[in-house]
Amino acid sequence: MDVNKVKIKALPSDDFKDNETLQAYIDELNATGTNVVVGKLDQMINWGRANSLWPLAFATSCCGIEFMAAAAAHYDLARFGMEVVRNSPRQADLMVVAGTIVHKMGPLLRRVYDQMAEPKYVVAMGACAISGGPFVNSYHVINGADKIIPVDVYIPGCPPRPESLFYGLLQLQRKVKVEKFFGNKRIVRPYNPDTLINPKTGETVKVENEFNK
Amino acid sequence: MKQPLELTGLISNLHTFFRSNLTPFWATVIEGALVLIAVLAAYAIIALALIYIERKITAFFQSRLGPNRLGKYGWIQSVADLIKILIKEIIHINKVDKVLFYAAPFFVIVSSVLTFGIIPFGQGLQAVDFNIGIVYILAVSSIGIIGVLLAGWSSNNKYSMIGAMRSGAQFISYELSAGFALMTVVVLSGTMQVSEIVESQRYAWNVFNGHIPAMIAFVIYLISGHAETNRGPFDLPEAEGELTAGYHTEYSGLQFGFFYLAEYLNMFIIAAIATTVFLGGWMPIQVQGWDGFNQVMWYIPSYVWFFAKTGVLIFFSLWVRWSFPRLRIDLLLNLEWKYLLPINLVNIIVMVVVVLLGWTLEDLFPIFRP
Amino acid sequence: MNPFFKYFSGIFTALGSLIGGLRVTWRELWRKKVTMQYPENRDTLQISDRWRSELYMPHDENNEHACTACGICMINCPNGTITVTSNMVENEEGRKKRVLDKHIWDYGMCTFCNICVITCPSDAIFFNNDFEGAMFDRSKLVHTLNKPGSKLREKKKNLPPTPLKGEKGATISPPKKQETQQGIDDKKVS
Amino acid sequence: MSNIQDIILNAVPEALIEEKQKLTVTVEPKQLHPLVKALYENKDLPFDYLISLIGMDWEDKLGVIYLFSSSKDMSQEIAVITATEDRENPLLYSITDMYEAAHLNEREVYAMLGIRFINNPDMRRFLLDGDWNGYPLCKDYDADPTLNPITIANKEITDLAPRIMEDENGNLVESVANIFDEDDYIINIGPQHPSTHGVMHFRTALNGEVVKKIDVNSGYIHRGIEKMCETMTYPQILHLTDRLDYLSAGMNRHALCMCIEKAAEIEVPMRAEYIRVIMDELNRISSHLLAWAAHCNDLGATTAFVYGVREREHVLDIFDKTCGGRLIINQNVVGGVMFDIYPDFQKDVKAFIPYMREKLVEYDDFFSHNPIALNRMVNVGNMSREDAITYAVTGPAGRGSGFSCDVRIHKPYSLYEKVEFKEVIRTEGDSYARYMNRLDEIEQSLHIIEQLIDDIPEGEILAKVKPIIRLPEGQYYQSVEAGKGEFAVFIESKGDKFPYRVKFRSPSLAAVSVMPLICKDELLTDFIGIGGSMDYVIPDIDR
Repeated sequence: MDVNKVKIKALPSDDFKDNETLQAYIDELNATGTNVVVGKLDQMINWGRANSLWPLAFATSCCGIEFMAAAAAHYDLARFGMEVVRNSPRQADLMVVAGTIVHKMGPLLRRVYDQMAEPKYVVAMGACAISGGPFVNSYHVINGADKIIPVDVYIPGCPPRPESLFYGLLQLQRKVKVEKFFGNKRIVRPYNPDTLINPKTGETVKVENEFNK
Repeated sequence: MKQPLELTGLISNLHTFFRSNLTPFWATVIEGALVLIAVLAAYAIIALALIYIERKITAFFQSRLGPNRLGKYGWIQSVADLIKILIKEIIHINKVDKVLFYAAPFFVIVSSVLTFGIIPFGQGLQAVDFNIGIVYILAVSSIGIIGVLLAGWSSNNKYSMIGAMRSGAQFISYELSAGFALMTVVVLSGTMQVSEIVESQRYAWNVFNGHIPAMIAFVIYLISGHAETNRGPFDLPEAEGELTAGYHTEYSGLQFGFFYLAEYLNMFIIAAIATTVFLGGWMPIQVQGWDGFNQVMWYIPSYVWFFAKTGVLIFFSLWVRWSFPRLRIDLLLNLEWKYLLPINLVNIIVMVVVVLLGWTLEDLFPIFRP
Repeated sequence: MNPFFKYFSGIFTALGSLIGGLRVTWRELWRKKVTMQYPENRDTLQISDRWRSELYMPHDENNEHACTACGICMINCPNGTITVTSNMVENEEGRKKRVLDKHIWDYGMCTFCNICVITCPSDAIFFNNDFEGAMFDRSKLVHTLNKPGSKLREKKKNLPPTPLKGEKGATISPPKKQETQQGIDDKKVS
Repeated sequence: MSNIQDIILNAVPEALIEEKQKLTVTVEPKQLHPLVKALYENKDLPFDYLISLIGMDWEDKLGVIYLFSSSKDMSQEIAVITATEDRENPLLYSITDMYEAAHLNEREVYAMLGIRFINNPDMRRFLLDGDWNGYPLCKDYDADPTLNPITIANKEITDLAPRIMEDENGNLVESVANIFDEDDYIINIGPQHPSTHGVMHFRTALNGEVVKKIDVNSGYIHRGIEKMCETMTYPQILHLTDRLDYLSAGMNRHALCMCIEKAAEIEVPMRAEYIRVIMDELNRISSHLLAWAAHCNDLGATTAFVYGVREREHVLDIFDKTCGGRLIINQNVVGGVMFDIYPDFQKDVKAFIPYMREKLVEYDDFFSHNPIALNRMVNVGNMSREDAITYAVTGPAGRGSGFSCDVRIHKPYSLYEKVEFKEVIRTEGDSYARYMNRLDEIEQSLHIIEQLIDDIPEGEILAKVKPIIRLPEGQYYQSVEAGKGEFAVFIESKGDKFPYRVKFRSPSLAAVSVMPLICKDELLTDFIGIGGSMDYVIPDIDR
């Protein structure tokens, strides 16, 4: 499958950035190969999934306000079918990490992510969630949400304007649309090794909570 | 009267076809299966349509556009939601009360399907028609609350628990008002059978026939109906602000889908019952003696009448929902016990008096008598 | 006041103000909607000229830029978003001169405080308003601003129109789409 | 002032009194409590309002600077300094018996500097986890990431509050108290919860649906801004203030700029002052609009939320065109403003004013008189004037309780002396008063903008500023009226290009600290509504 076959309404795929990464992702998925019938079913399922991404706003700071602005009248997240903001992680498909993640919040971010049902996606919105942003040198800030959970799309900005957020969500839709429900699963990227290895002892930190016992 | 678009002919043809070609047992089985399929299909389609309509109308009230990227005006948006939710993972949670946890969504959905069965969608389009139809409605619709309570109790989650307890208090209170409001109509039309209630409203809808007390009963039924189904501004059990998602916080995937569907369907059911008992159901607008006019009205099939009237009520419900803030639990109970219930009790007596003294529209003006 | 009368007047004032609320939403139902439809409106979308999205280094037709690799932007950046690497190159007269090797800017870390643009002594870097920056890969957000093979502009001739630079308050022509697109292709840093 | 000096010397004869930017009194730890008590009980001018409590590390000493003011005359301020030389086990005396606002502040100082306060009944660390290694604001803090590794393991929250109390004989007794009763039904509102306006963690003990007790647990967005400031030059610090209370970004930055300008004696051009004030007021409008919207949303009126944000977009558009930012506007810099106004600025603002007035009327129709809303706001979350003062609640919330605390009036800065506007005060002290205050303040802000918008003078927008700013040695204070209340900046400089210590007074911290009091015995639902009416921004608290 070619990346140009992934259609998004009103935005031709040539105008999208970062087509190479998506193409590499498709190739990786295609490595196992599937037959045509399943492919069609996959397309239908992906169409459903991509257009019904119910977000969970993990909003910690400024970016959360821009997320709210995006959901309000001027920008209207509802046009993408995404206005059904679920506050319960169990019912959400997409976690929008909007804001700084600090040491104290880290375990909770991970826990909320673990509570979500598959298929689940994560969008890192804003500089803080991508890399720690303005607070990258601070003692209490985790430099990027991807140290704790896998991130599918990075939306830069501080905070990104709602159009930027929409562009990021469209990118995510493209990613959802190339995945396979039958045959092989979506590729879950490994967690950043920093978090899973205790820097003191060199051992892997075992996450213990009531959800994975 | 000519009724070219009605389905009554088709149904009776099918009925005679099965009866003449099969043994009575198999005829009943097949007819039953067909009715079940038809009801479930209608259930699913109406739910999808309602989800779309609600999202769109909500958006318009909020000066937004709502879903508009899937199909023209986004009309297949809820199909995408359906596909997504069907294959979404169902999380199995360790520390829940397993049996109750898995049973709860079924209670909710079964309750609303059963109530759905008694709604007369049009002439002859009614799955069951008891002679105690109103009692059936009241009985069956209260099964849903068991589902909500079980969901809240079994989830082992404090938010769910509070949501469920609120729901219980709310439902029990408003069930009284809803019941009394319907009883007011029973007093007026003298029957509990749904088809007869519709038939009795041929020339004067109940809401006009019983004038003042009927109108009060109508308003009270709408209020308490929405309170019963946990629709805004009475959506305390799932008050997003404080309880994240209320009683269904721990449900995911299709189980959550059941709650979600049932919520929308309950809104429809309340509107449909209100239409049936107060607004003449599927009966077209008719005036005694104006045969030409009546004929024209009958050309519009009865199910269109039904859905049009129901649609108006649903629109009104959405309008209210998106205009008002949420009530607090004590205000909610105040409203019921201090206002609705006393008014309702007085109202039913007034209705009895009106009927006994022959002050209904039908009695006063023979032109409205069927 | 008579409690009986109060009970009923309470009901009616409440009903009156409820209807007031309903009227507001009813009017809103028929008003024109304010929603701006991105991405359908991409061709007509007006983003403010001053909106800061991507840092870029203007290059002229000879593939020359104005950056002298002085590193002031790097020093002034509050969180180390900018890294300027330079080489010492001997010119014809035998004097050693600092030449820009790579001007690396991290889109995913920038706070858009505009200090680098304001303090740049040679007006070499500016922000554009191309807000479409979401990527699948974190490393794609790290941009090298100078194009491969580009070099320092010798004299201050044929300057491209100076975009807005803080205190000058001038209006700018927004950077051409083509230019940024090209820029992106070059901004691959592994 | 001499009168105050007498009172001070009467209470503590050894006190060292200096006339700096503020009247500064330095005392030994043991004499602090008597001194503060004397100031607090002063009849004519009681210093009953604790503006901020600043933990300090002077390397040889660990100490605290208290900044007091009077509710009778806000322009009177006094700074009290006390310090201990014991770095191993620093102990100071608590003033929580007089100032409720000191509770959380003292806990914060403990977390940041390790100073424990005798007689504070709850000496858990605020903002940081109990097992955090080291005290970040100490100058010898070891920032080695291996000491405090990132973890994803869940942590148990302890309910045990250690404390050091002084008994009648003056002996110090360490003990541990339990915050909650054994069989309390505790539900967690937060940290990730739709109605906490961020990541605040209220542990709420319920009695049925009635709130019995609230324990405020914060720090889920503690980013260590104050520590970061110590390694940054002054222009670099500016961008951090925007991210404290991001809804009043411009006003916060204005405070810091003024503080630096005052210290470095930089004269700001008139044009810049006009632009600053207009932008501040627009910012206030956007902040109050969002507060209104979020409050309505908390009460369950989603549509009102959308309306509020819709109007706010008009302000954001003006910001966007002026300074290229919507929320974080990056406008003020030391010596002036970064961007001049764009050509249509005045036209846009003048179009916005009547539009906003029209919408205010619509809000009134839509929500302010709705019986459900009234029932949920009137007489709910009552806060008396005394409570507001002792908890140091300022802004629309404080003024809703009759506490006249508008910094623009009492300590006028920039152009606020020249413009005419009313301080909106209500005395009911309930949610509805706070709600109405915000709407009225929007009207006042429009009025201020109206007066300024037509006569923005021509000229420079930026004064000549040295490329490297060094502040002379000393302590500098500056307050502004931000969207949520009094926002104050404190800078201590040692003459370097980096500040020695920067402290931001967060108005939201006071608003949160009063929550346990005003939510007690209210329903859980109202707890959310009261939170909305207090309008706190969590990153402002956590810094």
